[in-house]
Amino acid sequence: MTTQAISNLHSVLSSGTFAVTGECGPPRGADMNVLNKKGELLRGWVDAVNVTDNQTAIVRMSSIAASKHLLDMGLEPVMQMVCRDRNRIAIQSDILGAYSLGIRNILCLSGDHQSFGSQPDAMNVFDIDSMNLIRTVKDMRDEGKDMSGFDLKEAPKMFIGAAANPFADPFEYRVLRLAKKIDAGVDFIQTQCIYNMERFREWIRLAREEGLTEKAYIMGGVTPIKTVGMAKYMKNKVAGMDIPDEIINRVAGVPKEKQTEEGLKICQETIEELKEMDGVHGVHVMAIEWEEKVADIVKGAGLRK
Amino acid sequence: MIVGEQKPIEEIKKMVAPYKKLLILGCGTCVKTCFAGGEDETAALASALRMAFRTEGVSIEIDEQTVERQCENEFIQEAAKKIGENDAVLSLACGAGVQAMARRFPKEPVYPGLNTTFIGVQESHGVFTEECSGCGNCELGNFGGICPVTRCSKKLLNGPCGGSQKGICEVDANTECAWQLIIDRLKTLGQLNNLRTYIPPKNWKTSNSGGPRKLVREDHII
Amino acid sequence: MSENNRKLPEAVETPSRFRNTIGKFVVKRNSRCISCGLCAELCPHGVHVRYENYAKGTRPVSHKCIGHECRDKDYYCISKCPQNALSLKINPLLETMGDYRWTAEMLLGHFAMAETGDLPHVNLEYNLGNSGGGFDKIRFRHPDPEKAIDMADEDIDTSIELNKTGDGRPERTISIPCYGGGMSYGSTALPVIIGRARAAKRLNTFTCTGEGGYPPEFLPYKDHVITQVATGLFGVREETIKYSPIVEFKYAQGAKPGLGGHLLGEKVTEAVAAMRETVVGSSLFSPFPFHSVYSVEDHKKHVDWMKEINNDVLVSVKVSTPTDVDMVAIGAYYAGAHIIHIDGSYGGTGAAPDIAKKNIAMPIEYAIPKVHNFLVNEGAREKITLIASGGIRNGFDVAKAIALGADGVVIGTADIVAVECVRCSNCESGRGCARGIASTDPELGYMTTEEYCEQRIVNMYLAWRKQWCTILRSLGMKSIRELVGRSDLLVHLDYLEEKERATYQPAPNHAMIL
Amino acid sequence: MIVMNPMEKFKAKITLFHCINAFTEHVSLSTDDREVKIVKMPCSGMTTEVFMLKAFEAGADAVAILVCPEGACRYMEGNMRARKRVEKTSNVLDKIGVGGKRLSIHNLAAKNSDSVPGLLDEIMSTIKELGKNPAAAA
Amino acid sequence: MPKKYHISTKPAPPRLYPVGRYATVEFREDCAGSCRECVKKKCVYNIFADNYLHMSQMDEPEYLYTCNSCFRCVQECTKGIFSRVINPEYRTLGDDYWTPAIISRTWYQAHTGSIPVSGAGYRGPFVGEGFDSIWTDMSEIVRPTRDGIHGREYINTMIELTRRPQGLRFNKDGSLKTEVPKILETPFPMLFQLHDQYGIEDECVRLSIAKAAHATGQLMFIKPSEITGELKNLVSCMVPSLELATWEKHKDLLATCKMVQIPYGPGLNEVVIALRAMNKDLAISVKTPLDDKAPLIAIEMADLGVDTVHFAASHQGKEVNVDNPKFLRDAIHAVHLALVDHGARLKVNLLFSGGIAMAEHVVKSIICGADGVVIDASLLLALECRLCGRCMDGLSCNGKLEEVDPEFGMTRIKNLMAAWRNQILEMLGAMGLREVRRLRGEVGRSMWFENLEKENFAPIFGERKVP
Repeated sequence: MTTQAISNLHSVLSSGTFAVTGECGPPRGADMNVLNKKGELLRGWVDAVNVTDNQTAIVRMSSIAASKHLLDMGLEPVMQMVCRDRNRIAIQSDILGAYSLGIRNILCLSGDHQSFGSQPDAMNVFDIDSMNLIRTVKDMRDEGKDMSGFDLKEAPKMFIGAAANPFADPFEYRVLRLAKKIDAGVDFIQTQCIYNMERFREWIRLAREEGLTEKAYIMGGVTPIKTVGMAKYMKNKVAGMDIPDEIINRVAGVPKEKQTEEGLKICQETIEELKEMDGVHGVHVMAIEWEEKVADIVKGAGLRK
Repeated sequence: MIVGEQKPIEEIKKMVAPYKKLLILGCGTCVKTCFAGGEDETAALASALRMAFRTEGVSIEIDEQTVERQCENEFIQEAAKKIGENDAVLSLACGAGVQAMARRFPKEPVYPGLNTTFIGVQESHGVFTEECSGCGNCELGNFGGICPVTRCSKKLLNGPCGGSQKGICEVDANTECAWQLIIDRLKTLGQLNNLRTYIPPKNWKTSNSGGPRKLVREDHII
Repeated sequence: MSENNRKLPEAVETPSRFRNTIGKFVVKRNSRCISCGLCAELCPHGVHVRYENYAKGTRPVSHKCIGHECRDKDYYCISKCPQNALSLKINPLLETMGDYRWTAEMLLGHFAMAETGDLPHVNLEYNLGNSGGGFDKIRFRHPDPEKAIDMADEDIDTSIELNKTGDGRPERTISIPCYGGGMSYGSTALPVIIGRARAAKRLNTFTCTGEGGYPPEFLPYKDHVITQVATGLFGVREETIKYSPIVEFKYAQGAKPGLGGHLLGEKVTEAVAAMRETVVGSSLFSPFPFHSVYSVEDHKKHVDWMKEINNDVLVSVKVSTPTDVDMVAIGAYYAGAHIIHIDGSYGGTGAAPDIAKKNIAMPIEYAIPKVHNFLVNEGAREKITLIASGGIRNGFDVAKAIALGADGVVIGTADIVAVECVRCSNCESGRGCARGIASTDPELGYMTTEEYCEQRIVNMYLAWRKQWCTILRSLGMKSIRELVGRSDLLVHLDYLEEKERATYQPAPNHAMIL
Repeated sequence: MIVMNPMEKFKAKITLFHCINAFTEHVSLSTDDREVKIVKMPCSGMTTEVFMLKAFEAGADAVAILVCPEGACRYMEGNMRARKRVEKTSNVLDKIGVGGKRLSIHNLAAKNSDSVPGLLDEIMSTIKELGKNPAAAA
Repeated sequence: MPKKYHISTKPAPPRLYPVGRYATVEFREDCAGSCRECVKKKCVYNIFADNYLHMSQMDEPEYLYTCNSCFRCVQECTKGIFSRVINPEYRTLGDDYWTPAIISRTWYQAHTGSIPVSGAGYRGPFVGEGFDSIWTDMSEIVRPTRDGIHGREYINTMIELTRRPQGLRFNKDGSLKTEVPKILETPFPMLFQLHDQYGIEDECVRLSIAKAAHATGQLMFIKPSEITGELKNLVSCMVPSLELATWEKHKDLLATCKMVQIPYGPGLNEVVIALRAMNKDLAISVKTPLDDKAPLIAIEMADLGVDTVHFAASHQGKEVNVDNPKFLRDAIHAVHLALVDHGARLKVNLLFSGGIAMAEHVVKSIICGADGVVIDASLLLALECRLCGRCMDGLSCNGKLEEVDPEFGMTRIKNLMAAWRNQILEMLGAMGLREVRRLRGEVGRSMWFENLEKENFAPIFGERKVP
């Protein structure tokens, strides 16, 4: 872990404060106002905002541009970057460009498969995978070299993040993979939405045992449940999502108009538990297209006032 | 083997419509194995095409022949006589076969009757799976003999993405997660440690990113 | 344990040389199989095989399946399969296999015996053909249970003597009452005939060169090889007579008496031509008869000639079965033969006109008692060995032939069936046998190996021997020699009242399309 | 495009592929308005796509396959194979404008040859509906 | 040495796809595809490659039934997908008597002119009815008078059809006093006739047979009404079959013939006398159904002085119009013995027709006492008839006999006759006989089932309970 803080998120995490990040999906169009609106909703409640990179393979404003807009608003972006759409040349050049624009956090992802997105006919790239991407950013930062070994004029100093999904299979491999990502140079980890707390606890325990929680900041991911329908959809249709039946039953157990409230409550309880958990350094609130609730959640969990 | 699938008959009809005499040329190797271009398929397609044109009142003569392999000169040559007698060839071979024909018979229009789908195996009766992408740089040794380049939807070489659940790939409920297979197999083989190794970015130059590939065996050239 | 039995060889499992052995039943595994391995655990007959470290269900070994017989057993795989992935049917192929004399089940039974050296465990009717007469209608009379003896197979003597004349020439005893019929180099593939010789050596019996010369490959087994001197005299040389413990004069072959041998041109390859001192590709017809033999005196001259060349040689005279076969037999005896070998009309052949095979001379079932009784009446029976052949297909036929009056038999077709002849009768056409038995084609003629032929033939005789021992025990006999001429022990179904007939196994009787 | 008048009178040609175990022809199936050509197959599973197509090419107005009852195939799965092929070939016939309905497959109860004339009547009504085989050689 | 008689042969492959005996059954979906071990490529008889050829050329998959039954595909296929089946068409060929095997063997002989030769032993039943209960004898070692296979081309198969004088008397000067009628001979003992049930009424069929008769020197029985078109040029080989009432209408025809056939019936004597008066050298054959009166008729005809009696048995070789019809074997023997007893066997020649389906039937008929036989169905088979009987129902011919080219038909019949004659030579050679005439009535040259059983089995097993 680098000693000198690279970004605001880095300094929050390194200070030992329980960090909070939010998420902001760029618009399916060139309208900046949407971004402004979302930014305003998050401002003050989060330490950094993840800007997704054509998430679920649907064409949106580029994450670099959107990050720049948030930066201009005074928010700190975590620029997500997927391997799906760019080969290694484009990836490196985009990183350099992003850095030059003042972006300091990067989240390295493989990316959702295009078959779910708006353009399933597209050719995917996957030239390098997320592991390679992490190492590439790290090498650019720490060695000042690009992948070809060329000395960069100015090295992009990025705070490097990656995703981890404790709920995907094969489980026994999940910690191993985390270790591999950390080895590759990850500074912080944001996990997939946590609903199955039991499994998460097991995962973090294994990570602790491997000493991984000492090597990188791990932020638990949460997403508030709006309705039973949404929960069921996520359970069945969204890849890598693990929502235990108890959660669904709990939401389904209350009247329809109270379901949202119940969902938020679950979310807050999760955060409270994460706060106390050894080895968890923050929370990543993914209230996708529901940014107005982030404040409530963060407030409710007693993270920010 | 190379797996292929017959093109829809409408598409074939459009391709060959301008000709009065057509030779349908089957290929007796890979595409016969996947029941797309062997003797039987050639005969069936010839019959279907004749009827298709007849229903429209179009007269076309359709001849048929099947050679052992359309990618090998000696066998291609067997078709020379019939090709000479016809205006065009509808080749029921893989793309390589079609091009080999086109190359050997410069003046003869050659059309593909199949879609070449992949390099694979017959997993069980009527089920064919892709097993190799011909990336030119085989890494199977690291992965217990299961190819992530071909069988992982994202060609991930450093472990599964977060989308794998119960051994199924996020892309398609009928696709096994290659990484699940790799991990299971490495576990059986006692080689799980392989997975800790960081696999550097793959060299795609040997794959089709490097332009058309060519393999020259100097030791075979005199 | 008698000296002769101690020489008996071991049975060694020798599976079919073809990938798929034909069975009476077919077991199929469909795609529902999840390779759980239950069937492999259950089946006591090895129909289902699970290979260590192999992840897919394998094709069932159908020929080992005993069929619906195990329906009520707790190992009935069909009903036990959790996936319902197995099905079982009678093999429809059987309908197209075999003929009236060698039914499909008889062929399969012999294949099984040749594979295992034991009697088939599948319920096959391999002792009776569908011919509707002769051996197929003859049964051993129900034995008197009082007479049955308890004796191990090893202690029962199945050997016979070939020199009963007491003329000072060697006594030659063979451990089983059978030796191999002539199959010539030219008609039959080399590995097959050498395999037969090797089997003869291990079984302590003989095989015969047939009329095709004496290939040097026979030399290591020369003490077990009979040299045939036939009308064409193909490949007969002084040294081959000298090698031989027995010389067989072939006057006629049961399948084509009066016609002489046929070897069609396609089969006369360079090697065959060299052996027979003739021209490649030209058809060889042996003359009929010996043009130097027109009387018993001429015949005696022949016999003496052989005896002169080789002082230790025994002489066998092979004749077919005309009306006067009894006269011929006694003539042979007076000319000094040790063995009179009568070859019935339904015997095997590499090539013969259909008209001859079917019509000329009488079936061996008639000829044996005819000759036996005649020799008895002439007082010569004890001095000559009577060998029968031509249509003797299985262990029971052998026993019946002996009970009718023969000392022993000569076997040809069954040996060939042991090495997986299916009697498609295309031996003579084109390149010869498609199964590599009756062919000298450079490719087809080497489809078998000597080792394979040797062991399959050995296995078959070992299985037959078990049958003989069972029969002898039930009759209270310790030696097969006691059975000779005991036709009182036999019944013929057509000569029994209906009620009594019903107590015997009925003769197979189904229409066939040939 | 050859325009067929469905009402036009013609003698229908039907080709009947049948498994030899499923059916034996006792009475002549041909009548005044139909000519039935019978092709004996060793097992219905030997009726490949080519045979069916060739029959149409040779001018059949309808092709029917008579197979043994489910589970009664001597070769275990021949009738199922035949059914699958009929499905596929029927598709092809639709695509080439001949009409997949002209091809049919029937499981005959154990050697119940008596039901065949009835089947043929049904097939005849299909032919009447669809008219002459447009792909028949002129 | 006399000139050798020889029937020239020439391969005449069938016009129609032959009715094969076996087919393989396999489902191609189960195939491993283009397997290196593919048994279809390895087939010794190459039937599968030929099948593909036919697949693109034929409407009907008849070629499926072309297997030679070696079972190698069944046993060697990598996936074991092959099985085998008997061609149902083959199964339904002919009937119990004219078995599929007889029909296909006849086709083979008409195609190649060769005698059927096969490997492995005899495949049939131990014994059968009629001719199948006779084994012929052969000469064995110590019998000096035989020719064997060599020199058998000098065996004479000629038979006479004319009556013989009962003895010869000479004038004092040594010249022959007895009047010897002109001798009519045929080169082999199978005369031709048209089948009275099978076979379409087509000139090409009659012409094929007539041409074959002409080319081989054989005689053919034919109705005058059937001598049409080109057949008119071939009357020298024809024996007109006339009716007693109307024979005189065909006097012109008789002028060119060597033999005439008339039916047995009232008024026969007068017709015979009239015919003799017209032409003393004209051989007369009297045709009558084979029934239980046959021995009496034979004696009557011998005494009447006709040359030949032609008994017509049923298509299956049995007596006709009798309750328990005897088979040819016994019927012929009965007629023969009656004549012998009557001392008249040498006066008259006996021909039998119906049920003569194989060469061995000719030999066995002669052993039983016939001089020769008349064949009909075998001639149709040579022309690719299937004996399906459709022609009797007025349906189209499965063997397309109406399309036979007479030249081709002649070749096929000649081939068949050559093959049959060669088989007769095989048997005569094996018996050590130089002349087929020597075989007539020689039951001592044969072994009959009943006798063999009595002689060899009765002493062992007692009395036979099953007839």
